[in-house]
Amino acid sequence: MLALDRNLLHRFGLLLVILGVGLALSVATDTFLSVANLTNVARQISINGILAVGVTFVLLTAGVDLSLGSVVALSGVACATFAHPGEHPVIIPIAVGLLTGAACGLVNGALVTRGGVAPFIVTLGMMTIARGLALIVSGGRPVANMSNELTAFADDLFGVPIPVLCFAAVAFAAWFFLRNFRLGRHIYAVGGNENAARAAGVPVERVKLFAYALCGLLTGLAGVVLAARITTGQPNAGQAYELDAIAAVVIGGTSLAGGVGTITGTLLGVLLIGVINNGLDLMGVSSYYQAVIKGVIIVGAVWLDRRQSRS
Amino acid sequence: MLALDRNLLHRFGLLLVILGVGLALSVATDTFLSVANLTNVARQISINGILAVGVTFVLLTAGVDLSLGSVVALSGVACATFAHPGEHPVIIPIAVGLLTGAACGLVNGALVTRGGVAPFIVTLGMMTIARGLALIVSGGRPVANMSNELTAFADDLFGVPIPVLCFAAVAFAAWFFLRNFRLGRHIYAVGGNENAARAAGVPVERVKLFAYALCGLLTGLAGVVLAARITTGQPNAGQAYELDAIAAVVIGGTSLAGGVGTITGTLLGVLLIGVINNGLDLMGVSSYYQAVIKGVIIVGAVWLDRRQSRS
Amino acid sequence: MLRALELRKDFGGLTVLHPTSVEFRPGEVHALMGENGAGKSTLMKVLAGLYRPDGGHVEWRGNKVAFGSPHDALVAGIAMIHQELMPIPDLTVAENITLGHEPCVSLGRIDRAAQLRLADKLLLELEADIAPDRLMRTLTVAQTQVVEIAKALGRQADVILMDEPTAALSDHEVAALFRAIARLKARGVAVVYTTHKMEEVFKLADRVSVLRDGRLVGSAPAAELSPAKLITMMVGRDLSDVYPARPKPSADILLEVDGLTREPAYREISFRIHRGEVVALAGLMGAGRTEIASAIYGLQPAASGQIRLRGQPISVRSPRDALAAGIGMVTEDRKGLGLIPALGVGQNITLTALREFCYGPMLNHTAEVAAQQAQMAGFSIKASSPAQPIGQLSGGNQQKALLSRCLLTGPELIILDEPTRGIDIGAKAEIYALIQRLAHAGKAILLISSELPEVLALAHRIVVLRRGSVAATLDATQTDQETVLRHAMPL
Amino acid sequence: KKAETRKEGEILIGFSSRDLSAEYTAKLSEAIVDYAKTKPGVKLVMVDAQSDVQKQFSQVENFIAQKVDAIILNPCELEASTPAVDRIKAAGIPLVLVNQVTKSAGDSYIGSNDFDAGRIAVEAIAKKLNGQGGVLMLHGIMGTSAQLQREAGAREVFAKYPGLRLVDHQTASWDRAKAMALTENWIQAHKGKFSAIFAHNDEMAMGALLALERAGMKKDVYVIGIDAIAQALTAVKEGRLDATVFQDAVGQGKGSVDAALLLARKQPCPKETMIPFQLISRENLSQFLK
Ligand SMILES: Nc1ncnc2c1ncn2[C@@H]1O[C@H](COP(=O)(O)OP(=O)(O)OP(=O)(O)O)[C@@H](O)[C@H]1O
Ligand SMILES: Nc1ncnc2c1ncn2[C@@H]1O[C@H](COP(=O)(O)OP(=O)(O)OP(=O)(O)O)[C@@H](O)[C@H]1O
Ligand SMILES: [Mg+2]
Ligand SMILES: [Mg+2]
Repeated sequence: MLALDRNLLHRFGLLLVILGVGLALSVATDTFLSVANLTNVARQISINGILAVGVTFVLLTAGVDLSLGSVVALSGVACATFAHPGEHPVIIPIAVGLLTGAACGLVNGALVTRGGVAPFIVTLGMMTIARGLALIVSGGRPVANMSNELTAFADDLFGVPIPVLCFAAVAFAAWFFLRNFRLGRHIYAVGGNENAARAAGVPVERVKLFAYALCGLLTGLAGVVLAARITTGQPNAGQAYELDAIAAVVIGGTSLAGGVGTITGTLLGVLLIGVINNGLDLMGVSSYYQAVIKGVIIVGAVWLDRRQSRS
Repeated sequence: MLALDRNLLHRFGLLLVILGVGLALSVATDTFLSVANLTNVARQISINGILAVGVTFVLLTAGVDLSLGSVVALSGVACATFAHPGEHPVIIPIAVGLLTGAACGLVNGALVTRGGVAPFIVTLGMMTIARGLALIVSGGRPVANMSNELTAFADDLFGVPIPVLCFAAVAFAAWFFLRNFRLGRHIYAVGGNENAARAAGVPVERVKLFAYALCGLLTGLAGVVLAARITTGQPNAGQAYELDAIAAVVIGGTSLAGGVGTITGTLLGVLLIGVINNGLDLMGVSSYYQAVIKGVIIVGAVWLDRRQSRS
Repeated sequence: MLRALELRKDFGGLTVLHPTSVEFRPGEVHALMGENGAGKSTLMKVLAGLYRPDGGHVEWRGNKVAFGSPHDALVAGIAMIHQELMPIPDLTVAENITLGHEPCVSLGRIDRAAQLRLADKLLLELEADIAPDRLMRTLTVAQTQVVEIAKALGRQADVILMDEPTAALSDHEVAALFRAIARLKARGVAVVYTTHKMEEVFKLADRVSVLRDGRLVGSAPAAELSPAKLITMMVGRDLSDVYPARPKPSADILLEVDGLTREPAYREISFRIHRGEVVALAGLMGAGRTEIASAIYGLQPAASGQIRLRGQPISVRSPRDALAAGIGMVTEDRKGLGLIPALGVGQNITLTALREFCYGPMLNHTAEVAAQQAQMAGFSIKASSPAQPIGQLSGGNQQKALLSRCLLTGPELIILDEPTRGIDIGAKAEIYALIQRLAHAGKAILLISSELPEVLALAHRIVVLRRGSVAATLDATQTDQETVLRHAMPL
Repeated sequence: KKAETRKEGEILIGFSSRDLSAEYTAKLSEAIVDYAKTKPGVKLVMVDAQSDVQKQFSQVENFIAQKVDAIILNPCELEASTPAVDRIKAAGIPLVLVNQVTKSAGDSYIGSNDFDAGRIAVEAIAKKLNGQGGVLMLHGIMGTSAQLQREAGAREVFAKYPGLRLVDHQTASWDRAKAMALTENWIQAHKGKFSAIFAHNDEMAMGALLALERAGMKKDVYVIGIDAIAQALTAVKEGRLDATVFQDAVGQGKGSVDAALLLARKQPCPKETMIPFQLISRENLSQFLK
């Protein structure tokens, strides 16, 4: 409880920016504050949100995962391949998608820990490998004809989109896990000072492997959700998704040097990016200026946040 | 001299991989070892090479620059805008291109040092801002009709392509500077242990500012070279160039944590990527498999390199 | 020459240094004394321009100055040796020493020859045998400390602030440093010196100022003080009997080390430790003490040789193995191998023994916090709360937290590598008592310390190392400093 | 066996594709490769420029170094790919451009005009709406030739029908998921103010379609894309998507291989073969489904 409060206070600047942007949008447009639109925002951030939560684990261990986008595509394609109507029960394509992601994460983790190769290189390699595999598996064409059971994964449940429920569940579980599990504490320790953690008896390699594998699993989930949403396994989907996800995490106060950061922060980062994207579209800002404004708001938000948390 | 030898020995594994790949290609194809093809390889790596040398400075200070690709586009557009035949002497568009890059770098550096915002966020912001500006300045259309004086910048001089000469000059200057100049050593110090450098009276902020500005300047140069090569300022050029450049640097042994790395290593990294790209095309490997193979070779090369340098 | 006038420093609303005024004169060694967390380092960092004061100001040669950065202070002529070691790991020793004032040929081009010469000269002055072209990361902690000293001496400053410069040094280097300080004094340099080693104060200092809880308790010429009086000023009470009596070891052998070898660091190392016994490894800097301890703890396994615990051969490939076997260690490299700086003090303390405060894989926060508070109270660790990041604590308090982390797992063999480094005299006494209590409870203790008096007073037996080989095994109660040193010196 | 070692008399053709991860280009490239396989004594090497002008330029240089007999180029850009074309011509190698022109002409051009595609699509919208109503436009990646020309074609038609209003336009970078999110946002911002969506490709049209369906608004909005990818055709068949603009990948592919062979054998070859875009809707769909 204490830690949560401290954290919200810590990220107060960011919260302020989000509220400010939200307020400006409510004034500038009639639609921003409508239930329908806020549901939209929630729906749109859910994929980036799931990825961001996953990559938070990796960043906390002072690693990085650049393969998110490609693995989203690969998992989506893998899932779609098994999702043709009447072929398998719906659990099969979902499991295939999740396991594909987890397998990629596991390979990343193994290369980082056993191979001793820098995470940047490993996951950059995985980025091109997974993209290549997605294209090979699908023959370069979208894998269509998915069963309704699977695409229903993107529908609403009691008025809330299922992707949003997934995201919420994932975020809550991750938050709970990092706070209350021994392994969660170990993740912070490994990222904070790997050698010291090892000397203190933390199984550093296993902890890192876990972080990459979990990130992969969640990336697989994002792939399945995306495939359900766009009703195809798209081999060229997810371009540059890793940048948005990592940006959200870093905006939320997680250090790329590892050991510092929270899921609450990540959620705020995801929210900021989502609100900007939605708001600029609602305002009808031209694409060219959208890019400029988005960049300025993100840098500005982080600048304000850091200024406030320093004082 | 000693440091050079030590470094080459250090990167021996990498050199071996490059030679191995080269040998395999010479056997598998008739053309790889031809003068024409090797000139091609040199020409093709020169833009990535200039970028990689520039970003080496930033990575050495434990920073990062994700805006390379967008700034290449912006500088190219800016350069092309002033390069219509008969309007200005050729030095003007070149200067405009270089200064545009340097200005972007300076803004990055200022936000990192004065603003205290993480380099990842600052340069991610610059990535979208510069792209937006490139589109705004050009109206979203390629800026064509460039003078022959400027496009001659991509021609040959005594049989060697000018971009290659530029790259060689830049690499040599950077190598000499990092080894022999005070500021060069300070860059290592800042990246190695920022607090220690500050305590020893190193003007940490100025050093970082310099690194970002220099990286920006070289990015501007890459933009000018690219514009000359493709005879247009292309607002959507340079997509993901930052990844290839950073990958080359990291393959070459520079640590993303800062303080460790050399220009020699960067050159080897650039060479490896260039040879792979050229070779896979020569062999006619299908592009889907190219992605997979490229990823495997890069990770494998770094793995071998680290294994060898550890033992 | 240099005066602090009503200097005050706050950290997050907490006043760490209350308005304090002190004066430092040329040609004088001014010792700054106080318990851990008293504010000594903070005061020095303000003087060196690393922190900006929140009140008061610094007066330099009669003028009010406000240093914006260490650079300004260095330009003015104030250099500092930091308590926290600050190597740039991938630069050479010479580059580290000349950092920030590299000799240049022209246009900022470095004169390498002059750089090496300068480094060589400074290292020679400190009688240290370190090649200036070695990479900093290959140095031991003690060698790193020597380089830090050389770095400050090379500045030709008029004031040198030395924050526990000898914490990681053994006698030989300490003596060299003292000779260097004498030369500085003769040149009219003002030296401000912080240490927790009592005897150094009386050997060196002309004046002593004592801080307690961020307040200046008093300032007096060293000649007017006695150790007892000084301790009372620092601690606020008497401290008799620093060294408690040694309990008698049992006949039970706990640890046997047989023929441990890892060239070139050490070879054919054999010794044994009984339950209830304190065995010390003694030797000069770089003799291989840390490396042997690291081998037993699994940080850097030996190439050959056997380790037997309770008569059973054990294979220790990692600290996890060692911990599982009942071996705990407090490492010498506090920053590199000890602290997780961003985690709270409490979480640092419970890190190794975390399993004890869990239901299955889940943490029991109540039990954990209770244990954290108990440990912090037991070791009198000064922090605003268990959640305060350990990186913000004073050096001594960090050390205590790490000691507490090690003991919380209840190891039977405890390896202590320089456990009292940077610890104040009061806390030292507590740690000495603790060591003997642990021995009394039947634990075996392997102690490494560069302070020979400590070794002689605490250990039952001393294994003296010389360049990676056992030179002698001495009965601590029957020997003296000279004998130990004679065995430790290279022939 | 050496990759590009050829038998006596074998004709070696180099083909640089713009981007094999884009569905239409992949289809075109496949048609070229498959058709070349049916020709005896012909070897075709395909490379992928991944939408990068500079990479494509390098590949062209590689082909020149390999001394191929003819090059089929599917240029990335109108302006920026021109130097690559000039380089090929300077080397004296026969050149066929496919699907995209450059400032300098090749020896033969096989393709269609993207300008027409935009025009045809918006004409269809104008016809459907009787020249009255709001339209939303989804752009491809800004600054690419296809985006620029498809937009220009569309704008020409907008100028012709004053009653046809462009309510909003925005890039979704050829990407289905992005188009879907953008359309969701537009449904909020411009509810009731638009009755047609024109997407620069079918991927984005499918995204817009999904968003409209999810919002229960499809019946009020006419959606049209370009390319006639498989899924779009199915969607037209199912009555979900209203129309798409057909670009004949197989026709372009065959045409370009034939042209390359003619040129390589120094036989006369038409300077330009236009394979026009055609509108596909439910009415004429059967012609295009095999
Ligand atoms: N950056 C910081 N943030 C918060 N508190 C700090 C910070 N630096 C120091 N402190 C606090 O200031 C107090 C004084 O610390 P200081 O390092 O000056 O002690 P010291 O006298 O040098 O002790 P030691 O003998 O252990 O080195 C300590 O209680 C410490 O926790
Ligand atoms: N990282 C390293 N690289 C190369 N040599 C090393 C390294 N660490 C230690 N050594 C060498 O190993 C030997 C033993 O060092 P060790 O740290 O065990 O000494 P020590 O007796 O603990 O001394 P101290 O801790 O006082 O420096 C020394 O000769 C030292 O120079
Ligand atoms: Mg201190
Ligand atoms: Mg030691």
